[in-house]
Amino acid sequence: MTDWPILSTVTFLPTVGALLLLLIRGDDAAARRNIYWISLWTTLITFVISLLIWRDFDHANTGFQFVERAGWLSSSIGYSMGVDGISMLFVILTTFLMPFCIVASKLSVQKRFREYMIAFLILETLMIGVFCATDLILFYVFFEAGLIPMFLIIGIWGGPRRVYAAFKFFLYTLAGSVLMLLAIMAMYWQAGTTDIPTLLNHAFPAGMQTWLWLAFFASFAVKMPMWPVHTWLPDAHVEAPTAGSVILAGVLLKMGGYGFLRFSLPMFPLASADFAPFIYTLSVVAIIYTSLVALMQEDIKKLIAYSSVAHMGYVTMGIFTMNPQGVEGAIFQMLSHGIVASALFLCVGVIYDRMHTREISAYGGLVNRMPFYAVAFLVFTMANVGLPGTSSFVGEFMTLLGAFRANTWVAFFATTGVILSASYGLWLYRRVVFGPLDKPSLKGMFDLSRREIAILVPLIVLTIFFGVYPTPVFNVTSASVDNLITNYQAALSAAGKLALAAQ
Amino acid sequence: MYSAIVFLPLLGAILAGLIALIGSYRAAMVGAPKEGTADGHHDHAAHDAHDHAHDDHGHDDHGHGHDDHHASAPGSRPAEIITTGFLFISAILSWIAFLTIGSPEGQTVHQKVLPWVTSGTLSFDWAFRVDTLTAMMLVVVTTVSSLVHLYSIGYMSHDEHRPRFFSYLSLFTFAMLMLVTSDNLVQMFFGWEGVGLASYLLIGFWFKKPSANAAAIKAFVVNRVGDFGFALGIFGVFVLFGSVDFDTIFANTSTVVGTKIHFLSWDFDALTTVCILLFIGAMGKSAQFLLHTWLPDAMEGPTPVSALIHAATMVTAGVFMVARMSPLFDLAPTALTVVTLFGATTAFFGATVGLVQNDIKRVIAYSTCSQLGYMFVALGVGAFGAGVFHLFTHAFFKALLFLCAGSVIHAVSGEQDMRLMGGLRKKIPITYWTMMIGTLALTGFPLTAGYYSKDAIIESAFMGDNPLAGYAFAMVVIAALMTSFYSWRLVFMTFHGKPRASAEVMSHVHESPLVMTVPLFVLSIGALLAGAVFSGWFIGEGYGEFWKGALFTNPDNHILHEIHEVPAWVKYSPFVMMVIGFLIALWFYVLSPSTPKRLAEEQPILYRFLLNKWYFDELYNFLFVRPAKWLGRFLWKKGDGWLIDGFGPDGISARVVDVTNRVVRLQTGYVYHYAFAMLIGVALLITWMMFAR
Amino acid sequence: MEIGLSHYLSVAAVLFTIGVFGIFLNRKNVIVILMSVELILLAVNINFVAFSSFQGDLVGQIFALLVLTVAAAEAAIGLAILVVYYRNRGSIAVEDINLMKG
Amino acid sequence: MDIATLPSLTPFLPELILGVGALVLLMVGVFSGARATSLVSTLAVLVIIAAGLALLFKTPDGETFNAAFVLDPFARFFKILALIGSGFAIVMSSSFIKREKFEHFEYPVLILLATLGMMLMISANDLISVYLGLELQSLALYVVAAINRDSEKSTEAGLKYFVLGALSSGMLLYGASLVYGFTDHTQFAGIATALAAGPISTGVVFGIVLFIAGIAFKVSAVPFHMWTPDVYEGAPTPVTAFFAAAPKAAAMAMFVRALVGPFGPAIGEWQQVVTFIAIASMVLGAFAAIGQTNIKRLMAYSSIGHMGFALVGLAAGNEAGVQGVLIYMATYLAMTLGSFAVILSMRRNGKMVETTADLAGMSRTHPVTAFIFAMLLFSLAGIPPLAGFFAKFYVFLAAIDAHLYALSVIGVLSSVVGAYYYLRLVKIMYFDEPVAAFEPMSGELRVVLGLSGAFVILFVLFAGQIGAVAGLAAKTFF
Amino acid sequence: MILQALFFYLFSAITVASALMVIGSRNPVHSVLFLILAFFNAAGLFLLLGAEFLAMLLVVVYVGAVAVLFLFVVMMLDVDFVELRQGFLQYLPVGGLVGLVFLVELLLAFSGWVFAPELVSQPVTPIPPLATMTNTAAIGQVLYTHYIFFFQIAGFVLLVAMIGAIVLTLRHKPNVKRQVIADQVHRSQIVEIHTVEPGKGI
Repeated sequence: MTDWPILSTVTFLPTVGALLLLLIRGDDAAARRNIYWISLWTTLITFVISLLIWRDFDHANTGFQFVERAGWLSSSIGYSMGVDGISMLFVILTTFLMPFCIVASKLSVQKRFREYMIAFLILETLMIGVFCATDLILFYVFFEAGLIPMFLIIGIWGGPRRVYAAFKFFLYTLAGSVLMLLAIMAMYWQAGTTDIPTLLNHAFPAGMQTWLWLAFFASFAVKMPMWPVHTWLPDAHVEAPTAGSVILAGVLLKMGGYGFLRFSLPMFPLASADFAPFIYTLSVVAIIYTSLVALMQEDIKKLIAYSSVAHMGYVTMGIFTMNPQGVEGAIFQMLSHGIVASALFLCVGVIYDRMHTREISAYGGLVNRMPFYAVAFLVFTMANVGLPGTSSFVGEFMTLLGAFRANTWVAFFATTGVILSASYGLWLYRRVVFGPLDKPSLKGMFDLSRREIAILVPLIVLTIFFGVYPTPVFNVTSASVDNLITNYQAALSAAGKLALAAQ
Repeated sequence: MYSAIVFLPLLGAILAGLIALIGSYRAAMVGAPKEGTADGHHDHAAHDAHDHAHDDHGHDDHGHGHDDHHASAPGSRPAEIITTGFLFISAILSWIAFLTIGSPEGQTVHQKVLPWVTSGTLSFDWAFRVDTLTAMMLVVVTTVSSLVHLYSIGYMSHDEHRPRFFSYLSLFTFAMLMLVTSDNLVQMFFGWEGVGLASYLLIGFWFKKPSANAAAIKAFVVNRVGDFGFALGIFGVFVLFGSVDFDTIFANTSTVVGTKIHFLSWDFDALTTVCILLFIGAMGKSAQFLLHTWLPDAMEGPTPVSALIHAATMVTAGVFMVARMSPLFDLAPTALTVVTLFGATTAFFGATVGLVQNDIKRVIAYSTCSQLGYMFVALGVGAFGAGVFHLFTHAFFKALLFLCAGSVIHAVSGEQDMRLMGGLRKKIPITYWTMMIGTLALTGFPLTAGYYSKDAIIESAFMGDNPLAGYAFAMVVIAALMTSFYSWRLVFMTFHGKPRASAEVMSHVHESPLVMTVPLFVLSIGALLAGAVFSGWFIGEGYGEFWKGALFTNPDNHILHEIHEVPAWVKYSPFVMMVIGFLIALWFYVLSPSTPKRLAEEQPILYRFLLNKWYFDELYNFLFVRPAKWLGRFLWKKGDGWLIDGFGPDGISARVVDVTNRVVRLQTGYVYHYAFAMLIGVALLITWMMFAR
Repeated sequence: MEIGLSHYLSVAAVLFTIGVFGIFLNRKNVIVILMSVELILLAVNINFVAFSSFQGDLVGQIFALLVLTVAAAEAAIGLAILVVYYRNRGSIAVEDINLMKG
Repeated sequence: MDIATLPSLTPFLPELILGVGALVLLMVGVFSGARATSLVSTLAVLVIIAAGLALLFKTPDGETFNAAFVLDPFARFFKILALIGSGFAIVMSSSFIKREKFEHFEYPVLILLATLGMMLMISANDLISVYLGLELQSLALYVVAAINRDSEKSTEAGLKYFVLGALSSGMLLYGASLVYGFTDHTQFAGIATALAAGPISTGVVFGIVLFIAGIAFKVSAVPFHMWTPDVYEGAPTPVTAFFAAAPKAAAMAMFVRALVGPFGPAIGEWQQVVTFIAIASMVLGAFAAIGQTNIKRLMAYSSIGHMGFALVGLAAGNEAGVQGVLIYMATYLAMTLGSFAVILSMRRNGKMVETTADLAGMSRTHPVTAFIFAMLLFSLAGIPPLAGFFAKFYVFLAAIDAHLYALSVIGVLSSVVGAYYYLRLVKIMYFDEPVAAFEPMSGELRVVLGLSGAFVILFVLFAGQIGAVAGLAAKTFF
Repeated sequence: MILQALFFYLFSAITVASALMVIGSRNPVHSVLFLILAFFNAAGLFLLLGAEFLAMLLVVVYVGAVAVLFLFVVMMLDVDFVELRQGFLQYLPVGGLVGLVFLVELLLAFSGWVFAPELVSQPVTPIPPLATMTNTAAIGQVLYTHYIFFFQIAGFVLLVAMIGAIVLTLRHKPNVKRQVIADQVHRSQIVEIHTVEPGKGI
């Protein structure tokens, strides 16, 4: 174990990088280069340091590790950081994806390069903070603050309907979160603290749990996004620049799932049990509904966005199955989706940079000119489809297995997702990559540059690696998840006993 | 050794894949600009000059005769040699394994490779479990695969993407081997989907052809429908047994007999439910009735692919899986009845459609479909050994038939329509004779491979004690007649009679090169001898020592003994059927070629019905594809657009703007309105306080 | 008949209401509004004095005294503003005070 | 009564400095003529600084003038705010004075006198002091609103403000008279005792309601807000900046002190009223601002909304609530001053421009200003980790504690609606194509903007300390 | 008592009536005059209540100063009075209703007023009995001691009013000549003082 505040370091290092960027003057090529390298090195160093967290992580410990504490708002609302098996990997995921965003933006971002990089680095700080915070208020601050840079990223560097998308994204998510804020306050008055480890052991009254749960649900459901509050996502994805989509799909969506795991389940177990069927319903609807919608999309990014919604349906379903397979599967699915969906968006970015359109019909036969691209895209499409051997399969399989244990109807309908995902995934691939290359505009396309290869190859490797050997992930998560479930069951049975005693 | 068998093809696939990738990448990047100089987006017009080498030439189903200006990809030869070489090593090792395991003192081998998933009570590894069944499949897979590799060197010699092709082939072989060697259901599922992927890639190998792409997607998606059931089945197994390992499952089968499982609001018999779910998976992969539609379309792929995947190996995975899970199925009679029902129906259905098809590959494809039905009938009546035996023999003669068909197509410049063939007997004698052998084996000519296995199935169907055994018997016997008819029809239309192809084509017809004919010879040997040599082991006296429990474990199941006691008419019925079929074919296509046409005109409805494959594609299109598309569009435009956005964010923001406009209008600018507002406010508050207290 | 506190309060209330009325019913003349304000303050003063008298407490009268003072100041300012407004617009009609709205 | 006993003047020292300073400056102005406006402005700032220093370092807590005036931590907190608001308002107007030939030396003097009025309001411990302080402040404000006497808009603003202000102070007075009559006291302590003693009569309740109506006018809470947009738009921009900042703080201080102090025992009655006003303000502020194109008008609605949020803390009526109000007002002051610094710098071709569209593409033409302004706007919208979030956080924390759930939910949802128009400004600055640049920002505006930006952004680091100070101030009443 | 009641009704009736006329009369000049009348009668009411000093103040300050100021302004602003009356009744029903409700509620509230003995501790500043001190003297007694603070602030308020009125209305017209005493008494270079010896001349 290290004795320096590693979590804070990882969290705020990108901010330092952003401040460094402020020092660079000018807008010429040299400045651009400096900005690029500073950003890249910042994210890379952050990533490397975050790997130390993984290295030193104690798998057997179910509590929070690397804990840091400092005074902040009051004696009971402090600055406290820590990671456990549930949150740690999200930190890694965030730091891991960030360099890709930087590299992917190197050429595609034309205007206001410095501001762009600053926005991303700040965003990284905020995202890492969300997963490290062990104080509710601190969590909320990070959680919400992320809206600002993302709003700017979509709005400034986005596509033609960026304004609409940015506003929709911002206001939608904000509307969900403010209710959570009220719930946090109510929890504060109930428990006298916002310290998450303490709250995890605090038994909230059953009646209150329902309301708190709903308030948290409002926030996380939007963030996830769950059906029917998902419509901001396709718009945001379509308009966001490539790296923005990557972060959106890769990390921001995970905050919802993380929130469910961190708060809803352990803190409001009774309400969670009551609402599980509700979540199941929404999840299943999401899986089928959005998959069908994805089938008919004409915009590549929109299609992937809808598929993200469907995949998040597996996650919510898995989380609320409340068995080890479901929950661990959900975590794994989130991590895997973080890689796969990000990679898909990067793939879209590659051709968008060349053609400046995301219309599926504008493409076709890319394999003729871009074999490497076709391979990469195929791998990620297949991963998105949930082919065994890719990381998505593990998550999907386990969530479905968990769901089957919890409720066969849910599993039955959710499993139809595997058919639908294959349909839209392959249909997309066929229209973009296969077929004759007969569009004149495409004939000048070149395959991936070395930079693009450098982006995609690690993702391919990881996608397959975690599909074949997910054990490193499960090592991290299993103890915490078991602990979570044990506590959950204990809370339920305690409540059950109380109910019996009352009769 | 087992690792080598499984992973050598993977290694080959990767190497060939890299060769393919690097080669095509180099070709594609000719003249690519250095990044960083021009902001990354290229001036399209400036590079139009580079694509002269890539005119869009539609491929036909062969790589021969024309397209000669297409240069082969660099590294084609190394790729071929690597993959084929590895495959042959793998095949040899497989035979060794087969003989080792299959010998009376052979043991089931367990070999753990890597942990995969451990979560709560769920735990499974990457591991091999090689017993007789596996070993048999290893032999089938590696043998056919290595021969197909070899054959492809010749068949694909003019294709520009050979490294890719061989990479796919090896990848497929790897996945298939993973499937058969798995020691748990999930790894099996991995192989299951892996072969699906390879099949998808190979069917869509000629990616410029829209029909090939469509067929590839169709194959994958329809298979996914099966996988849907398979996956649910796995979940069910896990819930029942707490494990997905075969050993654990098989050890505990007796404990779950009669237990109920709560599935979809109802309580079902646990084993029956699970078995039916698993069988749905098998239906998808093995193209059983209702989920068969992808198989004929899969013929869009190159012919060696059809031979390897869509005849000999992948499609039999379903059979393998049911056989593998026989300890479960055997305890679930209802599930077996279902298996019988679908198997028999498929056998009949495939045969009927095969009667009228004109595409040489499609005939064989429907034949495959039908033969798979036979295998399931055997499994369904509990004759697992017979089913697996037929799988084994079928692999040889059906691969042979396909490769021969490929050879024919190769000879006639890519033509696949039998109506444009004829009279090829003299021109390509090797092909003709090997095809004859295949046909004989398929129709169950005595002492050929098919004779042993097929007759065993028909007899088991007769003796089977499940409620649908009689139906199954009737179906398979009728199917045998039709099998004979369409098989001979194929032979006669292709090789006999007058040439119907153009003179120019006929002048080019030539026998295939040695790399293609050698596999034909080898497979012919298999088609002739596999039955005679191995029937004792598979279904005969050596049964127990050979299988060593790899097939069913239920001691009450004696069907393979009972088939020796069938009445004589049953025993001779397949032979009679075969002869009748042959005679009709002979009459129709050699003696009186006008009869079929007349018959078709006299029975237009039936003819069309058969020609259009019982209208399944249309039906599914109507039932699933179009509704799904309509629903998708509806949910998108109306659901997301109108309902959710309209009443959600967009609607709310519109209402907000309405409110805003109204509120702003309150601010009239007149002092007296403001004062009045204040008065109203005060009066309101006072009134409220007055009554609230 | 005893004249009690509530009599005075009632008078004040009526005056107050009239004053308020004067402010929002008047459409034409700002000066009347200013006078209405004076009426309101007068009502307040009556209140104060009445309470003071009936409670025997001088504070009310002091308050009223100060209100008177302030009211005078207020009138001065009000009239000053009115005058500058008139200089700009040439009108003191209440309906014309409508440059800004929305 | 002992005539010989002089009241202690030490708690009164800052006010004394302001009052005397105003008189002296008036003399300076009179004798130097109109040229002296800048000089008087500078001196006025110095006077305010002096008062502030005196307040911080030289004055002990305590009551004086027969308990009509009180200085306690609460008052001290708000007085600092008021002084900051006024001081910066004068600072920010200096360049405006130079460029617009706005030469009224009375202007800084009036601001000083208004500030004096605010200080008295904040310290008022007697209904009479409340009234006098309020009137002193209001009369000065009426005048400064109309100070650009040749402008139709400015005079109209003054007139409207005056008429409605007079009406509101009439209501307040009437309420005060009822309170006096029904409790027999004008001193806060006496009122509190009287209210605590017995059942609360309808008369007192009416008195309180009318009193609240009067103060609500000063903080421009709905439905007594109608003057705000018009006056904000009509008054000269520096005056608007002044209006938006300090008087709000003073009126809010008085609001809190009156309701929590003397009327504290009647919380059951006024809580509903304040809740209603708060909800109405938040909702109206959010909705009406969306339709605005004039940025000053927009800020007016914004301030209406913000007063609603601040009143949420008051509606809670507990210690946390008061603490919330304190933090809210401090934050609001900083954000408002910063925003007006930007608005004051919106000058093109020698003329002030005021429409939101004029901000288009500001992020390109004035990146730093635009960035700080964007942060201010996000803060106004209440997005963490900026100051505005913590302000909202504290008030809603109190409201939840007081079980005002409906208020809280409506409040946060209206903050979402409100976020829209702040975002729209950000959108105009960042997403739209630039129009011509503004003239360079003057030094003092830069300072103000920089300070408020730093406050808003760095608040998160010092939130605990600021919260603690506010908590200490809030303890005054509990 | 009867007399007191009689005067009360007289004064209050006239006050209310003239108040109505203030807001109701066509001519603003009449309004001002009615305002003066209302003030006079209110002063009468004050007298009845024993507040002589305030009554006097009302007459002196209001009638003498404020009302006259109004009159002055009304005269100065040459407004066309004939037009100024339309639209008065347009909003009367609604406004009247609201006002009436308001009024009734106020009146109802007064009924709850009790001179509750338990509420009344010692008044802070009790009115001394008339025998010992007149009302004016009593006010004078406390105004400059107890309430010096208010008195001073009132002074500031008046100062603001003064400054305000001046800053708003005072205009230096450039072509109006003003007497500048300082200039007159100023000794400049132009004026030279010579000590002239008697009889010598310059």
